[in-house]
Amino acid sequence: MKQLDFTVRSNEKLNDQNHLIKVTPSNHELLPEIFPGQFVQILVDNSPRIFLRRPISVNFVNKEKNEVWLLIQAIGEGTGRICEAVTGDRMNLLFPLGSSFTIPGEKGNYLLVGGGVGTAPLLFLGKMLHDKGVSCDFLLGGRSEKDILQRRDFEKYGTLYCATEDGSFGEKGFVTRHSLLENKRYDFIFTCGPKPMMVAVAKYAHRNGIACEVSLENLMACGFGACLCCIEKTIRGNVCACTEGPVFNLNELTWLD
Amino acid sequence: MKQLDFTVRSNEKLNDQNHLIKVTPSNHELLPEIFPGQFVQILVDNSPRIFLRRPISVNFVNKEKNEVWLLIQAIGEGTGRICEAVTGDRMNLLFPLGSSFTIPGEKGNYLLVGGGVGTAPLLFLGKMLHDKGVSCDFLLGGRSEKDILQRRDFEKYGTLYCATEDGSFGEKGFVTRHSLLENKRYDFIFTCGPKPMMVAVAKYAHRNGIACEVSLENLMACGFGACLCCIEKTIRGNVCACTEGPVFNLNELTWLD
Amino acid sequence: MARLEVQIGDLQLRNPVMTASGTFGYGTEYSDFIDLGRLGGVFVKGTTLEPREGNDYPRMAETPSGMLNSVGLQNKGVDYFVEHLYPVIKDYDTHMIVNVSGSTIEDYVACAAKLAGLDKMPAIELNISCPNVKEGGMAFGTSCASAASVTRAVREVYPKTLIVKLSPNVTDIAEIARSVEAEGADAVSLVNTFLGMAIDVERRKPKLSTITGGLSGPCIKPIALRMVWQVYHAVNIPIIGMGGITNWQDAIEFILAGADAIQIGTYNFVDPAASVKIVDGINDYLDRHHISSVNELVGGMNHF
Amino acid sequence: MARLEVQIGDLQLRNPVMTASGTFGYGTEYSDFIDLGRLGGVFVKGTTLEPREGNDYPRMAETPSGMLNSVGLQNKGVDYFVEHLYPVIKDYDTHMIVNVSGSTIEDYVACAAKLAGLDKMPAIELNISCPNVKEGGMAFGTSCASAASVTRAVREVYPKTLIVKLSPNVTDIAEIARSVEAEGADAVSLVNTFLGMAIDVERRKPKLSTITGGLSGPCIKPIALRMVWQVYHAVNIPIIGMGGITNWQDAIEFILAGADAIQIGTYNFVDPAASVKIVDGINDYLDRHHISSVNELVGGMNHF
Ligand SMILES: Cc1cc2nc3c(=O)[nH]c(=O)nc-3n(C[C@H](O)[C@H](O)[C@H](O)COP(=O)(O)OP(=O)(O)OC[C@H]3O[C@@H](n4cnc5c(N)ncnc54)[C@H](O)[C@@H]3O)c2cc1C
Ligand SMILES: Cc1cc2nc3c(=O)[nH]c(=O)nc-3n(C[C@H](O)[C@H](O)[C@H](O)COP(=O)(O)OP(=O)(O)OC[C@H]3O[C@@H](n4cnc5c(N)ncnc54)[C@H](O)[C@@H]3O)c2cc1C
Ligand SMILES: Cc1cc2nc3c(=O)[nH]c(=O)nc-3n(C[C@H](O)[C@H](O)[C@H](O)COP(=O)(O)O)c2cc1C
Ligand SMILES: Cc1cc2nc3c(=O)[nH]c(=O)nc-3n(C[C@H](O)[C@H](O)[C@H](O)COP(=O)(O)O)c2cc1C
Ligand code: FES
Ligand code: FES
Repeated sequence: MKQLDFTVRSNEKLNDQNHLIKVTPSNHELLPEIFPGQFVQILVDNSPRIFLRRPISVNFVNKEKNEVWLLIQAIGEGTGRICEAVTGDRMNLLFPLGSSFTIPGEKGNYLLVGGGVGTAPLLFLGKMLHDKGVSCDFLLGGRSEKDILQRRDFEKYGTLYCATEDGSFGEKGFVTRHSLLENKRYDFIFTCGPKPMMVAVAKYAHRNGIACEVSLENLMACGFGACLCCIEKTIRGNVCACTEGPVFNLNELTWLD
Repeated sequence: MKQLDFTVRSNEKLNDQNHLIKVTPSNHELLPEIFPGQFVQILVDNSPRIFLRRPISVNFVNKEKNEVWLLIQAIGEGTGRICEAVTGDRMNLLFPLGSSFTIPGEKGNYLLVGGGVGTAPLLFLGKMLHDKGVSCDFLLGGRSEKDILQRRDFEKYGTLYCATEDGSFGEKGFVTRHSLLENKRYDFIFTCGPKPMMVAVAKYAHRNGIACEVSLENLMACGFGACLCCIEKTIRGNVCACTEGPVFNLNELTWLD
Repeated sequence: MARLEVQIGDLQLRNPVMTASGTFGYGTEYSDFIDLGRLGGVFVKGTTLEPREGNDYPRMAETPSGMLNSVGLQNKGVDYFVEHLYPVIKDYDTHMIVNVSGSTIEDYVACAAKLAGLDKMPAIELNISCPNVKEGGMAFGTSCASAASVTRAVREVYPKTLIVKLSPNVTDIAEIARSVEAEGADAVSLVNTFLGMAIDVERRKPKLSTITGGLSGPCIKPIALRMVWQVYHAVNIPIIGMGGITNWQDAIEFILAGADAIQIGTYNFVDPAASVKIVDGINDYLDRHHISSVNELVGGMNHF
Repeated sequence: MARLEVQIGDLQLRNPVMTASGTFGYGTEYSDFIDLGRLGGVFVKGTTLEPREGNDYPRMAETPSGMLNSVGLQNKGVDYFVEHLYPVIKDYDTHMIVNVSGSTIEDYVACAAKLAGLDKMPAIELNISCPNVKEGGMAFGTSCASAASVTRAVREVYPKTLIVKLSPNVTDIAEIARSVEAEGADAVSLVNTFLGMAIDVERRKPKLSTITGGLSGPCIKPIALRMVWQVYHAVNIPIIGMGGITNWQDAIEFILAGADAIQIGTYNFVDPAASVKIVDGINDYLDRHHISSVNELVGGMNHF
């Protein structure tokens, strides 16, 4: 873990609420190894109502450019301020934090299911799987077409399937009702998104005996194991979602009890 | 008194610490009558450490342009943030607040003494005196040449005398030691600046039997008479510096007791 | 907007939004900024039997999300109030309530008795919690026995709505609330300011002339809210909640914790129109949640 | 930097800057961010006789300039500490001090006795002020009698430096401080968190699973500072001050109010390197003011 100032290289507004922000260490030092599923804690300056940092997943790491990508949905004051960043701004980060998705050695069929901005860590994960020589299916959901973000990027690393609530793109309805889940047999599922979606995915995986990892977004104060605020109930008792997670194997969680 | 959003027309950095910010009502309504010596209370957004508004004198009113000028020294976080404003920004003000300098009907010799950013309200006062057909002497002080602000503007309304601590402009030393005070006889003195300077001016005025008004910068929470935090001890007891002042006649104060 | 109406003792309030004593002058100071007629009530500056000059300057210091004050009950005394201020404010289109302060029980009683005679003054708020006076004041609010005795004494001379304002500087505020309820208080209001301090490190001096002063503003909200919730579970009389309220969300939090009405204090300095914005915000919230009367929200947290 | 040294009981601290229990894990969590050897000491997470799972999620809520927590002393128990954690942390180049918590006097005593035997553990901090456990905890810190009895009992089994951590949720903290001093506490530390609450108005539910929780951060600083100042005038043992410290200015404020040393709590989450920055800031301040030892600053406000 490190605390480091980053410089904002670009801030692209992807739709009404979501921004893709690319940052690089201000002192030009090389990024340490970062794994898909890990996150950063961003210091939010200049807000009278925000005291704590905000946890945001690593969306992508561009090694050549020494760049970290952050995909951020401006839903409250903290994310709202972060999304106001302009090129050249400083951003203080703690990183890389937390556990990562397991990249299995074996070949097989991989499905990465994301909802809303929960797709963020899946891009980097897809890239890593692709680099290992396995290509995967992405199943992404959102309210409507404009909420399916980074389509071009995902398509580089696998096959993209989508579901939108209003049917404006891909199948109509929730991802968890997508026909793909009936038609294809997977060996591994990785998922990140709203809790109800992840629970539905987890149930599907469980029912079908598929290995499944989920990425949680528990409320966090520190992000590095010091406060014990972010706990998740597991079969081993309460553990910190920021250090033992955010990525958990479904088997460890008590969701389906 | 009003609460109104203003739009920043311009923000000019006059030296390392001081900014001249020109604002106009965002809804284009005409400014009410504002008198020299009155002030505004500026809402400071986006600072986690600032809760209360910041009181700033009206530096000038440009009626044709429906513009208020604010001359602000960035000494702490609040003024620092205000000085970051860029053209087009909104600024919420309570205004006009407080008492004003008395513009006497009579002719006579007027001296306006200001130190540092305390010169702010004197420009507007000089203009008003000039409009009444009396021209006045300005005696402005600062650490060095670059701290004597708005010289061109002052010169429009009277004769400018200066003192700098390092002697880089005008006489060397404090304004209160300026030769002008020995050489010319005044009927009215108006002053604003650091307390020690104002006390020295007050003593001079008292010693020489000259009518004198001073403008105070007491700590304020509300600025409009509701909190009773800004009190000044007067011969009538504790009074609010924000409603009965900031401009007081020296005779009312207990400074020289 | 009938559904915003609330009842505190004999007072029928237009809505639950009032303004806190010492932060709203005599209402007059705000009449350029808002229509006072939109408020449930206005609590005027702490009034004492004799005139008081208050404490020396400096009297305030800004703190993270709040401020310290040590005004110290500067006011011209109850007689001046009756003769000069009452005639001006009595016709305002809202309830004007005097905050009564003192150093001895006799002071409180004498002051309350003088106010009892004023036709258009339907209530007083007994300030047994001011941290900014050397004697009395807060001391009355920090033990059950003294809180009870001052309430009992005032109750005897004051037949109209009697609101007792509690100090948060105590181990168990619920116990104090119960003791004033037992003596016939019609309602309690809470909280007054927390005793706090700030030091200018470069000059190595306290920032307030009195060393310590009263802390108010958003910083105290979580503690104030907890106290309202505790008192709600301890008494049956109405509760007026306050402490750091800046917007309608804060106001709803207090109501859900158990407050029948609320007061806006320090935030009036930042936004003199905050109180009326909060009235509108509560109204919209009720609409959105299909709640027919604000009274239904009082203490109305969902089970979990 | 000899002039930064301070003495707390038998402890000789390199400097007055320590980190607060429950906010700094076992030090290990911060070793990537700072050199622990630069700190005066580290207070590790509250440790109880038996392992505890702590409270349910959610355990935290952000508030204006602060946060609420209801962790509830989650820890693996003192035996686990002795066997698995102590061996790891005992060689850190700073004082590692265990914060001892419990629900009964017997718990405290048994826990303290087990820690007394550890060579490299020169001190314990007795947490009689945790608001986040159902029984005991804070209750011990809110009356003189119970504060005294738990201190007395632990004093009998614990010969090394005994620091008692006080609750701010009391009417008169100076009185509690005096009562633990009388029972042989070597130092007091204050303050623990304030009992507070926050409500999610849209869901109409408390934000914490436990309804109320402990408030910490800059919001509490003015009250904590006042309490340190009051305790400074009440006892002769050293004081460790805390509550909302974020920078060297805050630290100097506490020292001027009477603290011999300070702890940084919640702000470590925001800036894990805050503590070492504060060490440097205090050093610079002493230089600038030509003060030869930090001890000269303790309670050193100028007269006015
Ligand atoms: C490990 C992790 C990875 C995340 N990755 C992303 C990401 O890549 N992109 C993205 O847009 N969002 C991500 N989030 C969620 C993001 O942290 C929250 O949306 C953000 O903290 C909300 O802050 P706010 O001030 O904008 O909103 P607030 O007004 O504070 O709250 C809005 C909502 O966000 C929740 N929230 C507030 N603080 C936190 C917190 N510290 N942790 C979690 N939720 C919180 C609140 O409960 C509330 O429901 C992630 C969260 C976690 C824990
Ligand atoms: C009636 C009046 C008119 C003023 N006119 C001007 C002006 O035209 N231009 C200008 O640059 N400054 C003016 N000031 C001073 C200005 O208000 C302060 O410099 C400003 O409030 C400091 O805020 P800060 O956050 O930048 O600094 P802080 O970090 O808050 O404080 C820096 C210094 O400013 C003092 N200060 C802080 N708050 C206030 C306050 N509310 N009132 C007065 N002093 C305070 C502090 O005691 C400290 O010494 C005026 C003050 C008053 C009362
Ligand atoms: C400047 C100031 C003066 C106050 N004067 C009084 C007073 O005279 N009587 C009183 O009962 N409370 C007084 N209070 C306390 C407020 O009425 C209120 O209880 C407290 O500020 C908490 O609410 P807030 O956080 O919304 O300000 C005063 C508060 C401030 C800030
Ligand atoms: C998440 C969290 C956990 C805490 N756990 C403990 C604890 O186990 N024992 C204890 O004595 N204090 C505990 N505290 C209180 C702190 O040690 C400290 O007293 C308090 O937070 C005030 O300081 P601060 O404002 O600098 O955080 C905890 C505080 C927080 C925020
Ligand atoms: S967020 Fe602090 S331990 Fe996980
Ligand atoms: S600043 Fe509030 S009364 Fe003057």
